[in-house]
Amino acid sequence: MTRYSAFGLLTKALGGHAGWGRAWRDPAPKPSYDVIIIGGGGHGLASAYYLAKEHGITNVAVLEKGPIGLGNTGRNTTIVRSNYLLPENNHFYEWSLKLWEGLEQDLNFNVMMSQRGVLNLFHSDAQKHAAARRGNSMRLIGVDAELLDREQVRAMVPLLDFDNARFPVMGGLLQRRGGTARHDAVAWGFARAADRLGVDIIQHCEVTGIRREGGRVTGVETTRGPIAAGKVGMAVAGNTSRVAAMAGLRLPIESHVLQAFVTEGLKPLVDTVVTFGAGHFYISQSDKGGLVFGGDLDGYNSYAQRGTLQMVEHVFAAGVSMMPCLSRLRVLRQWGGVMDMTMDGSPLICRTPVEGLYLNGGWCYGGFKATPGSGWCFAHTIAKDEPHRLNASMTIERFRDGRLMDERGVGPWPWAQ
Amino acid sequence: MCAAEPRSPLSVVAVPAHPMIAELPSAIVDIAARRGRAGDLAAAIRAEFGLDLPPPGRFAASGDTTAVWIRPETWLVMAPRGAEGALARRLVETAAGAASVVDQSHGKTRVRLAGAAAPRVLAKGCRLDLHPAQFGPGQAAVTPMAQVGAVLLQRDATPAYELVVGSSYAVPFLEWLTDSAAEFAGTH
Amino acid sequence: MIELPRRPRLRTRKGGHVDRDRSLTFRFDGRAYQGHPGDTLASALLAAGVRIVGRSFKYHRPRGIYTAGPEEPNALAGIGTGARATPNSKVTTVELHDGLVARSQNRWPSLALDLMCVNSALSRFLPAGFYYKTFMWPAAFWEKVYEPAIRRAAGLGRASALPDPDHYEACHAHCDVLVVGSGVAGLAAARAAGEAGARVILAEQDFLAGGGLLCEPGQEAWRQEALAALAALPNVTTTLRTTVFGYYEQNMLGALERVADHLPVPPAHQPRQRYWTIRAGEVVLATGADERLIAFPGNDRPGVMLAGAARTYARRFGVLAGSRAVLFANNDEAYGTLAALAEAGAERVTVVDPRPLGPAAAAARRQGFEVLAGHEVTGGHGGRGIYSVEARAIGSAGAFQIDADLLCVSGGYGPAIQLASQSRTAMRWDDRIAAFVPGDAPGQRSAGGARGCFGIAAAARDGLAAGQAAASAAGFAAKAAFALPEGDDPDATVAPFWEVRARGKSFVDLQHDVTTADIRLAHREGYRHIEHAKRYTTHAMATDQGKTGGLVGAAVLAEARGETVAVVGMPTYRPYVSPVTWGAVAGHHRGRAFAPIRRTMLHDWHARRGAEFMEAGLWLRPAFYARPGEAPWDAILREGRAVRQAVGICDVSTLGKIDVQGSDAATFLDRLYTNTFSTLPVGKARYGLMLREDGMVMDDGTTSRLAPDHFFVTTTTANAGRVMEHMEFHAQTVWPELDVQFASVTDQWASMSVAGPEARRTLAKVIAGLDISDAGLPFMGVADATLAGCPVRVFRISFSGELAFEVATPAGYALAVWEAILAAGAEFGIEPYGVEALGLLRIEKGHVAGAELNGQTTMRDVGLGKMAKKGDFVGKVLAGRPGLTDPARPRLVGVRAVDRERQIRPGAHLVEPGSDRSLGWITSVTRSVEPGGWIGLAMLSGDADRHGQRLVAAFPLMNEAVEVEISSPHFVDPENARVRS
Amino acid sequence: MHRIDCPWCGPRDEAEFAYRGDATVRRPAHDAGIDAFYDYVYTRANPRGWHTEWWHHAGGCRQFVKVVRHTMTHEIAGTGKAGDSLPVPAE
Ligand SMILES: Cc1cc2nc3c(=O)[nH]c(=O)nc-3n(C[C@H](O)[C@H](O)[C@H](O)COP(=O)(O)OP(=O)(O)OC[C@H]3O[C@@H](n4cnc5c(N)ncnc54)[C@H](O)[C@@H]3O)c2cc1C
Ligand SMILES: NC(=O)c1ccc[n+]([C@@H]2O[C@H](COP(=O)([O-])OP(=O)(O)OC[C@H]3O[C@@H](n4cnc5c(N)ncnc54)[C@H](O)[C@@H]3O)[C@@H](O)[C@H]2O)c1
Ligand SMILES: Cc1cc2nc3c(=O)[nH]c(=O)nc-3n(C[C@H](O)[C@H](O)[C@H](O)COP(=O)(O)O)c2cc1C
Ligand SMILES: [Zn+2]
Repeated sequence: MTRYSAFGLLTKALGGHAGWGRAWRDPAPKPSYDVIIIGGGGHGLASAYYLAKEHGITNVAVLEKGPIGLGNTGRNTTIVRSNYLLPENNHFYEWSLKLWEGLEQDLNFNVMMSQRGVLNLFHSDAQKHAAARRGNSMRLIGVDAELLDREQVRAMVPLLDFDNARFPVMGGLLQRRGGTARHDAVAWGFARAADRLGVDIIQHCEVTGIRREGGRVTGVETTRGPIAAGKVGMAVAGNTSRVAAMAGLRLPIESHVLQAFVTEGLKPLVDTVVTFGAGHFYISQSDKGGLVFGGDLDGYNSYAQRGTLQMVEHVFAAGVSMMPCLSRLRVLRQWGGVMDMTMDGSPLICRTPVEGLYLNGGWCYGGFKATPGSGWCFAHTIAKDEPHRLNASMTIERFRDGRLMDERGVGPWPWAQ
Repeated sequence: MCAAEPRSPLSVVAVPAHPMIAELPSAIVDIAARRGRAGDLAAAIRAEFGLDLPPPGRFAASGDTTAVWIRPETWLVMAPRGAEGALARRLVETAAGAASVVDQSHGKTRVRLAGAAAPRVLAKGCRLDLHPAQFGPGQAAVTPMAQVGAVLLQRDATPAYELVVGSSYAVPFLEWLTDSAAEFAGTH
Repeated sequence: MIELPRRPRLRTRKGGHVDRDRSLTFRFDGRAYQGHPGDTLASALLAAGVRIVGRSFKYHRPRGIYTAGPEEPNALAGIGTGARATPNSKVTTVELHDGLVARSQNRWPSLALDLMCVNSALSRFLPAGFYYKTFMWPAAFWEKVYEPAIRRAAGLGRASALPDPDHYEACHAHCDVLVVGSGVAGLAAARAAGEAGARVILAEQDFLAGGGLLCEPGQEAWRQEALAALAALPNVTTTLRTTVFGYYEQNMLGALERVADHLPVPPAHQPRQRYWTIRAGEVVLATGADERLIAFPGNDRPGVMLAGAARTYARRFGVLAGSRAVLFANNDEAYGTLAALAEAGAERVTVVDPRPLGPAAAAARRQGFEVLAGHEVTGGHGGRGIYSVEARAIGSAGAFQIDADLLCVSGGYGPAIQLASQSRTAMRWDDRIAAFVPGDAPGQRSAGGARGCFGIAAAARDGLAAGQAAASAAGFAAKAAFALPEGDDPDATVAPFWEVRARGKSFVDLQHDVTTADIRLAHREGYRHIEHAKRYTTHAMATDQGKTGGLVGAAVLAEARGETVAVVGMPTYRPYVSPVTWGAVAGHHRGRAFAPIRRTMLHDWHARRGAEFMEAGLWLRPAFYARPGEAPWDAILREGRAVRQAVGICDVSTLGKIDVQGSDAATFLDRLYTNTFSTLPVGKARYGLMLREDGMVMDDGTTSRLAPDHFFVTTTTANAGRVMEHMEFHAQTVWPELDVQFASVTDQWASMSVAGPEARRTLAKVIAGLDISDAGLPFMGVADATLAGCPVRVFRISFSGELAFEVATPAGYALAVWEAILAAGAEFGIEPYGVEALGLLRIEKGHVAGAELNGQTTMRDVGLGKMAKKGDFVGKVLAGRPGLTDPARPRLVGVRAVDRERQIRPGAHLVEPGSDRSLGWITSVTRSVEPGGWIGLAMLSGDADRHGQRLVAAFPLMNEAVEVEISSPHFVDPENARVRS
Repeated sequence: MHRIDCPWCGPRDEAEFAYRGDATVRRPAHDAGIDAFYDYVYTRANPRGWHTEWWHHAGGCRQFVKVVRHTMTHEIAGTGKAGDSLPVPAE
């Protein structure tokens, strides 16, 4: 396979670009694999990549029911950060961010990781104190964080409403190493890199059943026939409950829709990722020029990748209230994704009660940033049959045991997480 | 015996006046039938006030007393403001244990909106269909309007409406209402 | 000085829908031009001979006007100036008004000379997805060099950074039948439904009703009559300039009405635009059909235009888009352009038709047009405008030139199915017209061109039938019909013709510069699914969402895959059919009106007294009352000192208050609270704690018993709504057998806390009907009284730790009561105090509040574990989970700066000296009155064991590390003697 | 925007309601133990298909309305009062 480089581009250009081959192969499924990963989103593909790269396990298939990367990986607002409060989350996401920082070179694919900073605004003392607790907790474990006062925020994002705001901006918590990455490229880059290491990426292959014998996984049923496997990992995001149910598991998860939006393309306007603290709203600008933004969950169980006008109205109102100049811009498109919301808002990377079956899910609306770290930890968990220190607390049992990872303290209400 | 007349929440900050809009100072009381006592309550109210407690979606009036359905077996009873607590006391006596009675005279603010353009004003925040075929005199609804919870009732076909909102929301509500009605200031 | 160019010569003398008697002056790129009422900016520019209007996204190729409507991919401009500047406006939809100012976009330094067009020369190095393959070395260059360059080059228009000065409204509408589109089908449908008696809304995005009829002088009478008939029906509302942009659940559609965009500024009290939600019983989609392009080299040049657009400019706007034209079309419908151009004064029109000679072509020949059947266009020449078109006989190599200044293209028409598709109606491929056609769905039907029913007469019949069917589905019997336009239905059959294979760039997405070669590259690299190809090439992702070329791109992909377009399909259609103004959907709720402001009945008094207000949920509360020249902390300490040493008064009206009654009220509260209320005597209050079912603390507050079956519950300001809902949930769904009723009385009662050693003496002066001695009203006693002639309820409760009373009064009396107490307390030095002093007092006392009860803490964590009773209550079982009873969990402690003057801050973490390991964090701090210096509350692992220890309050965000001493959280009067004094 | 037919108030927009989750789980007896409460509070069938759920008519009559809604199509098959048992259509 051709390595990507500027030189490659030049030489291929002279041949009318006829020389480019497939970015990843399109193999037929083999009868059996050492490991099957269900779900060809970023997490599934990254898991396969790290299984091959870190653990030398290359007899691996990623089974994807449609084309890869069109689940949440292909529809998220691309924010990457590691500014978490709870140390369990914080260490994990920081590791993920470190992987992001070298991902282009590692994958030989430009995923356009752009560390333009993530700024969380606060509008009350209570929010400021919560931000301080979070920022200090980050700093204590060596993660970058800065507390900006109102004037520093103004200097950084002058477009915010400092004059007429219902909830005045008091300051913000900034993580400069945070930013955005090109969502599609992440799936494609992992797919191409995993493929190069021998992983079979099998599209249009929906898993319809999980085969078990004596409490142990033996393989999966798919729309392209049964496939045997020693170990099976699930990384199916919004469909986690459905796939887990194939193995008889009932999880602390609900599926909810989250919407996102993009404006018409614009010359550079918003230079950083900004989140509003007085309503649910966040925004960034893509390399293509569209302002990509979103807000809160619609708030009802849903498997439809679409939402309703109810949330649209909230998000738009919050947007113009935060940045009044957005008002005249036109929004081009809205879409939705299905989130596997856990009851404490934090993810699951763990073994399951079924031997040989592993779970990667519960990413809520924050799993894009986790992609490399999640794949890395999931690969470790599958390969070693035990979690890595970084994901040791991300178990199903934590709910039963009361060891919750509830970042915001909202309780077991997924629509509020 | 009271030293001061109660203040209106609308006096807390200035809201511009509008010809279609007027505050109706009222006594307002929430009565909720005790479990299994709705029939007794209805009979007692009928005997005392000469009105039938209305079913969902409606209000009933007798003289200057109005009862609006707001929740299952719960009504808002309104009358022009009289002596402090008088309406609530009268309802406690009337209900005679068949209802929980809560005085809301200060907690709720009642406003009238009247004029041909009134439905167009309300359409700027109210999600109900106020077309005469769908909503007319005698009808009432509890519904949010421009982020404020409100009780809406249509008094007559002018059309004239009455709106009851929580007093701490009265100012922002009136600000929205007068804003929405501004284009009709001359045409009410 | 406005210099006017030569009189436009491209405008016809008569016909169409422009008012030639009046002129409007506008500016484009600084130059003044004239147009007429009825013009769009596009028609006026064309009439003025302006050919290049913009530059393309990636290669910066010069581009002209390509369509006559919202499907325009090329001709985007910035409209307006200053705060009203609006980028990316399609000049084909901008209604001309006097003084309109427009600027071209995406060019530097100027439209004519755009240096970025080097991208075009380099284009072979910039194929689809090139950026994924490069810009990776050296790694640091991405953020500093490559990405900024890409960002500057990308994007189209430039947004204004100024706040939008205009107003917007969100409105709600309802109807029995919504008809979208006012072409012949929509007019017939609306009239049929309206005459049947249904309540009808007819929404049309254009500023004139009529759709395709506006290009049919022969049908003008029918159009006029239809509009008059609709206007006469009171149950029909026709709304122009209104784009229905999205189709949502249960027949709710979103629409955007451009109320004042055709005026220089919106009139007083009028919004610029209105966002409508339309809840419709039945929907008729009469959105017409979109013409599609043909991909051939140079199909993007200025002077290339869709055939229907050229016809529209000629017929509707009286503008001749070119006088030596070539029509390149594969369908009969497009032949209608010939007559339109000829009538408008074209010198010559040559037809290039890839099909063998057919009836339409033969007829055109008879009318004297040159027709090259079996031919195709292989290129267009000219940078600033076409001057010659290259064509060849299909299958032959020998191309020849046709001298031309306009190249009209038509690849056939496809129904505008965006809305139908969003509503999840099934689409089927129709080979006859080579397009996707929607089926019907419950409550929804498409009609006319939107369903592939082309031809005016046919579309009219279809519209009529749809209108009648919709009315009858909505419960209205159809009436006798009205006359419909007559005419022959043209043969709509088309053999698809997607692409001319020849050297050069053949575009399928003009705005994003996506070529057929890009699609094939995507295919070669494995991006073969339509959604992959779309994302890899950005095909159909521009502001026009591929309306003119989307299907063509899909067809090119299909060919590469060796499959049919029907199998390959189209990318998902999503809202918005046309991009929607952000501010319009926000409506009224922006700026200060983003959320309602709740004010207490003492708000104006606080303001007069100089209060600094702070947000508390939706409430505004006084933080403190600084005297002139007084620093905030001085004011806060003064207020706190007054309470500790004399008396203070605080407005606590924002606390949530719930009236709970019923014979089972006590039982109900027992089940919700961790402690017991059934044992509470009448006339007494008790502090209560409520958990979520998962065992975390949800809220706290005092509850008083007013009668055996009557309680008065208070909640924190923040949780009032949540607690009410929690009660309703349990009363309605978990224990529906209980007799309990509740009502929120937060707004009914104003309340004020009167606290301090002189509180009793102060109140005693003004209170009547109540003995407030310790015997008369003991600690936690509740009684009614009058004060200043107003009814009050007095609660002997204390948050501050001092002797205190909470005086509640019906809110309308708040001011009278407040002022009376202040007057009474004057001799004792009474001070009003705000939320900051309130915080100071409760922290000194070790009372928890929102910062400690943040949803992550259990009752044990905050030192209230003793409040758990034996019996059942919500949250009890799960609070017993091992993780929540783990002794290692952080628990409430007090912290005090060792150096009294060193500030400590909430959010600091507690660490051992020299360590980075967090043992806990500080939740609340204050400067204190009694212990003196900075104190705070914190959550700390190993709580009581650490009392007396010294730790460091680390605040690395500000590079601070302050030595603190850990203590019990009760800094003041731990024996609780004062409150009982 | 869903349109939910409140059994008391009639059809109202989603904007008037607050979603409150699965209406099929029941609070166990207080002595049922941690596992039973864990199931009640945390685990969910989370079907793709018909779902019986609570919508609190917070902006209207403040009742918990039971709604049978399809989580893929967002169709609503029926609504009822808290105590009603609603038929769930076959897939
Ligand atoms: C609107 C929106 C905004 C978001 N914003 C952010 C953000 O800014 N930052 C952030 O960090 N995160 C964000 N997220 C969350 C993030 O997108 C997800 O957490 C993350 O992409 C999940 O990745 P995944 O690989 O687990 O899931 P997916 O990409 O959804 O992949 C799962 C795959 O499993 C496949 N699958 C499902 N069932 C089966 C089956 N039975 N057989 C075979 N295959 C199956 C699916 O087709 C899918 O491709 C957002 C999400 C959305 C929807
Ligand atoms: N002149 C042309 O260029 C042309 C093009 C196509 C069809 N036709 C002819 O028109 C007739 C079909 O009539 P018809 O009524 O079906 O279509 P039409 O094209 O005449 O009318 C459709 C109307 O719907 C409006 N519309 C589309 N989407 C909308 C939206 N989302 N919101 C609001 N308005 C929207 C358009 O502005 C247009 O006025 C046939 O005779 C056909 O041959 C003419
Ligand atoms: C970060 C980001 C940027 C996007 N930018 C655009 C855009 O410029 N134009 C566009 O049409 N869609 C854009 N989209 C939306 C996609 O077209 C698509 O709607 C989304 O990925 C969901 O897929 P679906 O609509 O096919 O379900 C963007 C999506 C994301 C996640
Ligand atoms: Zn209701």
